[in-house]
Amino acid sequence: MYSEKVMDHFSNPRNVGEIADPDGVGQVGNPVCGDVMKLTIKIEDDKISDVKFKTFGCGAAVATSSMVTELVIGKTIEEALAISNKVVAEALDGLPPQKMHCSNLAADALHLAIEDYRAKQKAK
Amino acid sequence: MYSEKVMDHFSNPRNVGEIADPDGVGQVGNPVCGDVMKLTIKIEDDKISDVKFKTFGCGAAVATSSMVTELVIGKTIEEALAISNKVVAEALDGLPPQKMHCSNLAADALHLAIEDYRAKQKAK
Amino acid sequence: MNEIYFDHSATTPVLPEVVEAMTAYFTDYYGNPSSLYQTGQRSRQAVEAARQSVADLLGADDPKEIIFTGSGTEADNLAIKGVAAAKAKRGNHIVTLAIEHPAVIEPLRHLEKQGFKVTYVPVDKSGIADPAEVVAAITDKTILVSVMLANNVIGTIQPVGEISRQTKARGIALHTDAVQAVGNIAVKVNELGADLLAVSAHKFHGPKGIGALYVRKGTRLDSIIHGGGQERGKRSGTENVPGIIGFAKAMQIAEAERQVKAARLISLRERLVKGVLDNVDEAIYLGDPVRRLPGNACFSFKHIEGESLVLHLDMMGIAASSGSACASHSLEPSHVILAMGYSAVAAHGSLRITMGRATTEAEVDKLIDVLPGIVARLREMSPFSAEATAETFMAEFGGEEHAHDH
Amino acid sequence: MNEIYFDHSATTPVLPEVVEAMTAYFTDYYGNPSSLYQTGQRSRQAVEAARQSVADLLGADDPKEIIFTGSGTEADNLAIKGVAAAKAKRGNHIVTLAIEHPAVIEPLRHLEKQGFKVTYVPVDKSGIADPAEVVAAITDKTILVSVMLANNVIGTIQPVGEISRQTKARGIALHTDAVQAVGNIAVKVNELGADLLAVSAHKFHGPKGIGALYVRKGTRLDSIIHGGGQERGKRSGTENVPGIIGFAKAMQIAEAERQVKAARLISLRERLVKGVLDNVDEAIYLGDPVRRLPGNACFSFKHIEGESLVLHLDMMGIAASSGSACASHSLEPSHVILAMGYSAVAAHGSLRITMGRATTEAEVDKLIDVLPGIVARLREMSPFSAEATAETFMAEFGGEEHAHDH
Ligand SMILES: Cc1ncc(COP(=O)(O)O)c(C=O)c1O
Ligand SMILES: Cc1ncc(COP(=O)(O)O)c(C=O)c1O
Repeated sequence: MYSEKVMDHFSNPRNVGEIADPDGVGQVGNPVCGDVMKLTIKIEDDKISDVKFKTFGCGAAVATSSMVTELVIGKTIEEALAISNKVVAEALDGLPPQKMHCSNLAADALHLAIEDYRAKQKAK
Repeated sequence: MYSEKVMDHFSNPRNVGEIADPDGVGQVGNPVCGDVMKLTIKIEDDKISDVKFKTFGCGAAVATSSMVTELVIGKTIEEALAISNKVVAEALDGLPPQKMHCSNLAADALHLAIEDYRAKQKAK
Repeated sequence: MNEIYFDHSATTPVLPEVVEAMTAYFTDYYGNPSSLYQTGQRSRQAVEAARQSVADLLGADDPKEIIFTGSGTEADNLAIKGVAAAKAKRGNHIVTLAIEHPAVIEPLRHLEKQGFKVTYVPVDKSGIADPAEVVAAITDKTILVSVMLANNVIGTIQPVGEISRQTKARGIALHTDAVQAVGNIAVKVNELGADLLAVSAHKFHGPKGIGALYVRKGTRLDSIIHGGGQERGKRSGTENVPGIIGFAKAMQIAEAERQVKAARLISLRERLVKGVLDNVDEAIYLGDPVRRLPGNACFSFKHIEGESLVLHLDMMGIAASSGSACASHSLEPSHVILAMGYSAVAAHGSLRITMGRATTEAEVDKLIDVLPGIVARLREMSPFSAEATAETFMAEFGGEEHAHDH
Repeated sequence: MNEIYFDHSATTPVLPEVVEAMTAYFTDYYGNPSSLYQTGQRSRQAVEAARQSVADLLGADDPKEIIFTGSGTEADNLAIKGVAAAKAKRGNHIVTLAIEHPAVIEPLRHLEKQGFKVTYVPVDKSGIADPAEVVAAITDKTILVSVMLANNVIGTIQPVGEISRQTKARGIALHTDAVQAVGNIAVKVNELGADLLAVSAHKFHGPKGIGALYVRKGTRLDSIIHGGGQERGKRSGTENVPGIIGFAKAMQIAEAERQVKAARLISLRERLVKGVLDNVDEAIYLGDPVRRLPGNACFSFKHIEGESLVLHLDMMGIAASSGSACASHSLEPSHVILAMGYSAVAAHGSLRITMGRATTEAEVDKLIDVLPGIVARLREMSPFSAEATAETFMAEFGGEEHAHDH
């Protein structure tokens, strides 16, 4: 069902965890649907210097979370915002059709984390 | 589908043919249904001295025709009238259910032949 | 067992290669294709590869257009009831042929009870429908035209491609029952212009109990068996993995052999037809001499009944069938032969010979050899003759009709 | 392939003896059972002997009460739609359980769209229905009560016999989906008092693509697949002869082995349950501890999701399944576990282990050994924890819901 890349990211997920004092937090999904992702990011000089994820969900949810962290580290905020769920799915050599909608939310979590960072910046 | 007795009577039918100058003729069935039987009988001293059949029809139709001729030869008219289609089917160790109705008319042909004989007697 | 098998339209033996292809899927690769783990995914891949293969062989654009079912009958039911349910709001009229298989006729009769109207277009004496008549039967309310590709009794091939040009132009779905056609003649969904097409594996040396329905993308179709949502929601139930593998394998072989086999069968058929007509009086060769399945030769013999013929052949080791009443579940004479304009008696006197990949010249000659004697014997036993025909009998004894309530 | 197979409720490997019994019917005894000649009659006899055997094993009074179908799903569809169509004039209400298989639920949903009313009786926390509640749901309009015998997710056995006493008294047909039960517990139609009972061969080491419906004499039932009139007019289509042979053979073996196997599986199950509960924190053993299938152990693990669990087990060569959304065609959390009163998150965290005739103690111990590590690893990755539970998450992020339109 899953591509080799998905299974690689599922079995060896990159950047699992939670940054202790994050600059931004993004959380998406719904436990009822079975997929919840939480991304914490660290920003330095407008660049994403660190990112970690925690995910409750299926193989696709774990793999997309892992993939988005890998894609985004070292990117500028602008570059990171260009990463869509579709980009993540493609980077994983595709996802099964029934997984495209619910389990492919990692980019949304990333964008929410960046929004959260910006909101915090403004509030400062 | 057919019992051994049916197949025996089908493959070696007894008394096939038509009596040249019969005392009675009985014909039943309907070509549309696929079964037509014609029985010719000879009566001597109130007994059936000879009987022959011609049949257009399936295995059951042929076998019941043959069986009825065998059952009836030498019987008195009263005895012959006691032979029903059911008796014929039983003598053949039974018929498939879908064959009971249309293809099991030989006793009816016999009874018609006897009726025909009696009518002719009266007319004399 | 019969030594000579002349009933390939009824069913065919599964080829050893097909059994072999299936076997591992019974015992080793037994996983449920819906299961996530490797044993399940192994089955999923095999099923999807088979689907792709069947799609390719039918010239379909997309393997998603193939739905596996539990029989050819189920495929026909799904096509007819599935379109009727999906389009009931648009219309309630269906056009079909008078000579369709019960797998098409009976679902239509069922729909008629629910208020649908069905036009049964007649065929000519050779058993072929006029495309213009089919098209003329279409009304504003027509939602489906169902025209079989090859007939199971007389083997005639219908002008499906000509009809589909018209249905396509009017946006009406066209279903074709190709159960007798696949493996015997070219069947390509795009050339035929079919929107739905039914197939059954056991007719081309695949296993019984597995069929398929081709459904062109965009054709609206409701499911008729509901449950776990397998086959893209169109046919629920755990996939018959070995059956699907066997279906694809048998179809690959059938298609690879088809043209050579067809040429051989046509020449055998011509030999048989000549042999029978030369040696048996008052025999009619039913159906179209050219536009018919290569292996089908169907006859009617005057004054005799088909089941008796079949039983006598059986006693000589020859398996064949009859369009006769008694040879099937129904006791009615073949509606196909009646629809061609023959009498009930002629229909009762029919014999269907269907040859296949293993049929030999010697077998054909054996049939030519024994048939005249059997026919003669049965005619001797028949109450009908040149003088006392079934027709005069009907005139005399017409009242003797009995109800057909079985 | 997986070395350890813990998904016997999904499907089972076909036994070599069963394959062997089927093989000759593919290649040698290939005749169509409706054909008159010997090759056909040989098939007919085999089919009728198999029917007799299945009838005997189910304790049916008459082999005519067995109808072979193309799957368990088709058997359920036939029971439900067949009774609904036959009795539509008498009433339009059907009673069932909230935890039925989609093969029952989906035909009922289909009937609801056509105006039927369906009552889905709930179950208690252990997954068992109260017979009194089922009976209380019956109205004047009720034409059918459909109560599964054994549940496919949690393995609970329902009090069908108690319910049937009431349905019988009221003259209402009782259907039971016994697909998970046959081969695992005693299934006798008269003891159960069932009027209809669905079975599927691939759940007890028979082939996929063949099911059966028991229909008690006198139960009115319309056909759902129309055609040539096979199976006494209840299920048209050329009979799947090898499938029917395999069905009967597998059922004979399953029944012969049943009691010894059940005792062994119960002890393996108890070992597994103890092992898991002793070694994994916050694990729930779902369903009734006693009134359940011998080989079924179903758990829910807090804060983790079932598909991930299944994939991790698969990587260690273990095949198992989850009631989780993602493990099936539907993305919804298991309606069975929800119906027992658990949260969606608990339902997502479920793992179903179903053992079978070849399951060994070593395999059970292997699972007990690897499971705690996998659970720990997934929990580490989970955004939920003792402090931040799914519930607090829901409260905070409740607006994040997205439509389930797939
Ligand atoms: C309880 C239950 N009913 C019905 C079915 C349907 O059986 P099948 O997949 O053979 O159609 C299954 C299994 O899938 C089942 O577990
Ligand atoms: C033309 C035609 N359609 C449909 C069918 C039904 O196929 P099956 O018996 O596989 O259900 C048959 C054969 O029985 C057939 O000849």
